[in-house]
Amino acid sequence: MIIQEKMKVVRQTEIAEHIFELTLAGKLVGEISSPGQFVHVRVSETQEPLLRRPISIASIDKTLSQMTIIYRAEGRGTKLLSSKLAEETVNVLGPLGNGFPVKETSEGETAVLIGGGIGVPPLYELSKQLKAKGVKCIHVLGFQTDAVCFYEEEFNRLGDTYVVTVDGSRGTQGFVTDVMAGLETDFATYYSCGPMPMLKAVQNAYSDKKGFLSFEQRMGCGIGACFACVCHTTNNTEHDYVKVCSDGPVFPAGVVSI
Amino acid sequence: MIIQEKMKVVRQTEIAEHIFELTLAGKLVGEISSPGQFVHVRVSETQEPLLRRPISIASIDKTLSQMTIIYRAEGRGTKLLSSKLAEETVNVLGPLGNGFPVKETSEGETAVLIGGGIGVPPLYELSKQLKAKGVKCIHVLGFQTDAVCFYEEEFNRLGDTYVVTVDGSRGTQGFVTDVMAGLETDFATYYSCGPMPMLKAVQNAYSDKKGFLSFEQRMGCGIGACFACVCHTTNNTEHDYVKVCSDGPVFPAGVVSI
Amino acid sequence: MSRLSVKLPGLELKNPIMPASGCFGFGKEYANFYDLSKLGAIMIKATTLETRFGNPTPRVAETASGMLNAIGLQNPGLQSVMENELPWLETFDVPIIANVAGTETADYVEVAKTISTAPNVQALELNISCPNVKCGGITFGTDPVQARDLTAAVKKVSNVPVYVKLSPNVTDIKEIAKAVEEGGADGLTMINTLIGMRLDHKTGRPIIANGTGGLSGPAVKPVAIRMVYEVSQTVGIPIIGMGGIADTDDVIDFLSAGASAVAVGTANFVDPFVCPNIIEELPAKLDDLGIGQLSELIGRSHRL
Amino acid sequence: MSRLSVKLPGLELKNPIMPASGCFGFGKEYANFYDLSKLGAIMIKATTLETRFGNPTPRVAETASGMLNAIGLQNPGLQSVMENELPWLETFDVPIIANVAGTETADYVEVAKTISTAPNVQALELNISCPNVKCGGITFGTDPVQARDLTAAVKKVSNVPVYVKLSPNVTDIKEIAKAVEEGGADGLTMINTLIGMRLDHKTGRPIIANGTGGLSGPAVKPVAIRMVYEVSQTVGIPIIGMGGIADTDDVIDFLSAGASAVAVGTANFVDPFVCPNIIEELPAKLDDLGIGQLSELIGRSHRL
Ligand SMILES: Cc1cc2nc3c(=O)[nH]c(=O)nc-3n(C[C@H](O)[C@H](O)[C@H](O)COP(=O)(O)OP(=O)(O)OC[C@H]3O[C@@H](n4cnc5c(N)ncnc54)[C@H](O)[C@@H]3O)c2cc1C
Ligand SMILES: Cc1cc2nc3c(=O)[nH]c(=O)nc-3n(C[C@H](O)[C@H](O)[C@H](O)COP(=O)(O)OP(=O)(O)OC[C@H]3O[C@@H](n4cnc5c(N)ncnc54)[C@H](O)[C@@H]3O)c2cc1C
Ligand SMILES: Cc1cc2nc3c(=O)[nH]c(=O)nc-3n(C[C@H](O)[C@H](O)[C@H](O)COP(=O)(O)O)c2cc1C
Ligand SMILES: Cc1cc2nc3c(=O)[nH]c(=O)nc-3n(C[C@H](O)[C@H](O)[C@H](O)COP(=O)(O)O)c2cc1C
Ligand code: FES
Ligand code: FES
Repeated sequence: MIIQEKMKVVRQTEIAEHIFELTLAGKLVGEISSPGQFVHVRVSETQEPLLRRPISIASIDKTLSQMTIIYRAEGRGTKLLSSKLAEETVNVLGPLGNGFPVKETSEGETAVLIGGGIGVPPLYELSKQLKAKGVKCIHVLGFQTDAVCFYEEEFNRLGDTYVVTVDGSRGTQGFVTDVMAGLETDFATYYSCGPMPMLKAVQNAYSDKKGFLSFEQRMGCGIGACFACVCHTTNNTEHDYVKVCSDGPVFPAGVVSI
Repeated sequence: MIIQEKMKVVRQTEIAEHIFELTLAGKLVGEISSPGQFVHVRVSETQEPLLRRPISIASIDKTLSQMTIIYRAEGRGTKLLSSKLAEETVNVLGPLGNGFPVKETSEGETAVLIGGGIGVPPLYELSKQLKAKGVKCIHVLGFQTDAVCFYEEEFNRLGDTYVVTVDGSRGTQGFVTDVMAGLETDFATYYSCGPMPMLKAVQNAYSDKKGFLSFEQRMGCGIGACFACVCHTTNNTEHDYVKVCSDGPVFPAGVVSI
Repeated sequence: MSRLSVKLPGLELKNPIMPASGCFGFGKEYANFYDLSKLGAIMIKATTLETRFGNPTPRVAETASGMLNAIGLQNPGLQSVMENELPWLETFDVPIIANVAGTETADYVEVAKTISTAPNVQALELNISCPNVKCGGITFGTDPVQARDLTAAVKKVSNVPVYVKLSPNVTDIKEIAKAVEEGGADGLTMINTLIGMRLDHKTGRPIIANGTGGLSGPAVKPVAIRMVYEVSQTVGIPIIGMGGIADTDDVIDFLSAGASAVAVGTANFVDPFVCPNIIEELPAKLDDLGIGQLSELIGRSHRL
Repeated sequence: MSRLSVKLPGLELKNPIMPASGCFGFGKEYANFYDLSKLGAIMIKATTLETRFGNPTPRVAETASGMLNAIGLQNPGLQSVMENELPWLETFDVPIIANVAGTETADYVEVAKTISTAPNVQALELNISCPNVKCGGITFGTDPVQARDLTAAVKKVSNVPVYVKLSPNVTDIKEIAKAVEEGGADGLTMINTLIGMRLDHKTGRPIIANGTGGLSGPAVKPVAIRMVYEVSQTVGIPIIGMGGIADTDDVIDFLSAGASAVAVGTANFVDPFVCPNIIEELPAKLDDLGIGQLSELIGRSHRL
């Protein structure tokens, strides 16, 4: 069930340049059903900034009723969010959307998880759940530059992790596809989240594989009512569409026209 | 000199129902030249609420570089201000306007200070300065009801203090003028701050005395540039006016048309 | 009769609060949050004759205390609304106001004719003010003659009272209001969105793929209040007011300005519970104001 | 030539930033905060033939991310402006744009004729868009023929180039813009305020004594940007853009939309240092954008 809750800030840390890790506590956590779901966050109680910000859930701890989100404080709203201190509350609507299907990879199989920039966070909870189930995870994480890399160690603990930076300041130089080219190919599934060009490149590179992609769109309501976040599907009828917020954000590869 | 400064919150306390006492520290305090000056306070760094709020300076401590303001958290802006905690900062523009002239009462003389509701705060610093100079102060403080009374004890320490409440729940029942009628009449000066009807009644009651009244108007700039806060003067030329923010807020009795 | 109830042409509202068209879909999503029967009415998403995909994305952009949208009237089309959306809404005890859109008079007439026969549609809202479609929409809303004629054409075929939704993007909204009253409108709804634009600071290009979008939210409330105030003193038909409503005080303001009921749009995105919360708070607010029946507030700003 | 400089009819601006008329008085108050010579120009408070007291108070009211004002053109009158205000401003190295207002053509003409002879007045801003005065003002700004004729009449007598300030309260601002261009305007300034109203929640009465007021501040920026975008592609004369500018990004947006320079109004009340702060930040912002000369930004949104 989707709920709206003033969640309590447990802690907030800047884990890389302008990248914040925010842990929130509340009963909303009990409602999260799959990795890759997101929350819609009100960054201020004032009417400016007005709209909620969609942020993926990066990890959950159901026993503590805590979840962590990781975001880049870039625009007005996320900058305000980054000033929240422990004990303050944040108005959160969620969990929203449909996440990555963990069940699509079986115990003993291998999954490749490919993330780009602020698309990396939801893959962390996904990897934890896949690993817990006995799936071998390989992570390919692309960033702009060393200063904005995060969670390399955390992912390392869960499986082989390749970091790629555009400027070569950490890991391999280039794009995620450059590393993907050298990976073993006998994996069962891939999961990916990141900017559109990356998703496109990944989908093309693995056109013969079962894959799941998480999309972004500017949102109004976040729950399927306003038609802000639609994408055309590959179904070539002009009127066929999906909503990223409520049908997605994760779709099987090939569904969304990219 | 008027400065704009992010002042640090030293402490904030609710001293009566919805009445907050906020102590701020900063070098702006060094610029304050008379009791009854005010500051223009930004209640949030967001663009809503947009405008600054004018609030009188209630007391100053130049050695600590601290000042206290007392305000009623009633509308959107003042409610937000009341949520500021120690160590946070508040963007303040000030000191603004011309306050009460302490020099208009000489050592050994008596002054009557009449305040109504949130017009009471600036009289506190005024009384402190008058007393320090050797002036005997009599205070008449009007409030709606007991729950919103504040600073009775503080004023008591500085001189005789009469509290009046509309509903009689504390002190005399009625309006400040009811108490004023019974006061000794051989005082030199009166100083008053409060709602317009009160100022009018006070000015009428003491028409033969030297007095100073502090006015309120809705403000834009607070510094004299926007012409929001004008009042007609008693000079009967249609175009004669004063600006409450920069010519006032304190005027000698009889200047402003009320 | 409850103190919150309002009687308008075709509508017996339990309370004056309804979600605005386009901000509530066809109700399904909000039904997960609360019982839709609590609402005074529901203004459903604009319905056109044919299925519409609408404009390319991005379709929304935030602005100071507001937002721009250029959805472009995406909707499943008349047939699907009649077969799927409206019957589902019948499970709730709530009147539906069907927002009718089109490109030319014939479309409007056809949609109005059919949709006004649905058992739960108790009024139409004629959308002559959508700024986000190339033809139709707002062109009807900025020319008094076209506005009057379209209203008359739709009135002729509609089974239920017709409210006309006015655009604020005009020099004199009173003129358009009088024209649609002349055309036979039973009521007005106002305001639709103001035309606006936001650019990307980096590229300098419009953020909304369509270029311009419609501005809504608290930012536009002063314009909406002014227009409701003016129009309510100019026409004899009732107004459903909207534009920036986010809380109970805003509702009081619109009623005071001269609206008989109100719609809440953008605020649903900020707080999905905004409508039921306002409905719950209203009685205490009336008590504070010393008002018995909500209707006493209507047009209070005009008096004295 | 510095990378921030802008050349416009009658004006050689060191930078594109100037305070907007009515939000900066005649400069005296802000001179306590910084050296006025830093500014690109100053648009002084509207000047009328006679002294004016303006409207009764309250004259301002806050709204979401904006404010309403109904000052009503209070000013000391032409003679006093010529004798006291303008000479004092001569002590600064900054061009003055004189905002000219009136009730009928003859007033405008007389004020324009005289004020345009002041040595530091390098352009006029013809205020045909003030929503806060009963006659004159906005009526000239909503009718293309009147707007054109007034512009022509003022042009005939003015010693300096004439910019016309447009009202956003119109169905088609392009039409008015074309009309004043035809009338001989050398440039446009836009936008003036949107007409709005705020009610007191308790009493239901308008807070502004005048009833309605002019809406300004960040709330209106999307409307202003849209209008600058449209008009700049319709006329051949330059635009000084304004409406909601509060920071350097906002300036970039207005230039991208098609303005050649900008004015900052309401934001001066929020932060008296807003103009010099923006001027200081601009070069770094251009660097971020990889732009050499500020002028390269102008109208960037139209390209591609
Ligand atoms: C399903 C989903 C999951 C996301 N998960 C994450 C995450 O885990 N970490 C993270 O850092 N970011 C994530 N994003 C992107 C994030 O929503 C935007 O970076 C953020 O909204 C920008 O807000 P701002 O206040 O920084 O920028 P502003 O420029 O102030 O934003 C203005 C408006 O535009 C919207 N907007 C701007 N950029 C984007 C964008 N890229 N996507 C959607 N809306 C945008 C904002 O939501 C807001 O409404 C996600 C987006 C989606 C759709
Ligand atoms: C010179 C001066 C000194 C003042 N000193 C004090 C003081 O010491 N303590 C105190 O509690 N109050 C004082 N006030 C009144 C105080 O400014 C208002 O109560 C406050 O601005 C209301 O803001 P809000 O956010 O509560 O209300 P909102 O309704 O959110 O205010 C909306 C807008 O209206 C303005 N406004 C509303 N009421 C008033 C008012 N009565 N006077 C001026 N502007 C108003 C606000 O400043 C704001 O711009 C003073 C006013 C002036 C002019
Ligand atoms: C995302 C969105 C979609 C809208 N779609 C429609 C629509 O289909 N038909 C219509 O008449 N108005 C539509 N509107 C306008 C609203 O119904 C309403 O008139 C406007 O948003 C002002 O109210 P608000 O400020 O409360 O949002 C839409 C508004 C938004 C924000
Ligand atoms: C208090 C106030 C007074 C104004 N007075 C004038 C004026 O005298 N002449 C004029 O042309 N515009 C006047 N304006 C309009 C501004 O110059 C400007 O066009 C408008 O406020 C939009 O810009 P902003 O959002 O930056 O304030 C005034 C605006 C305000 C807020
Ligand atoms: S954001 Fe509203 S439908 Fe997806
Ligand atoms: S508030 Fe601007 S002149 Fe007084």
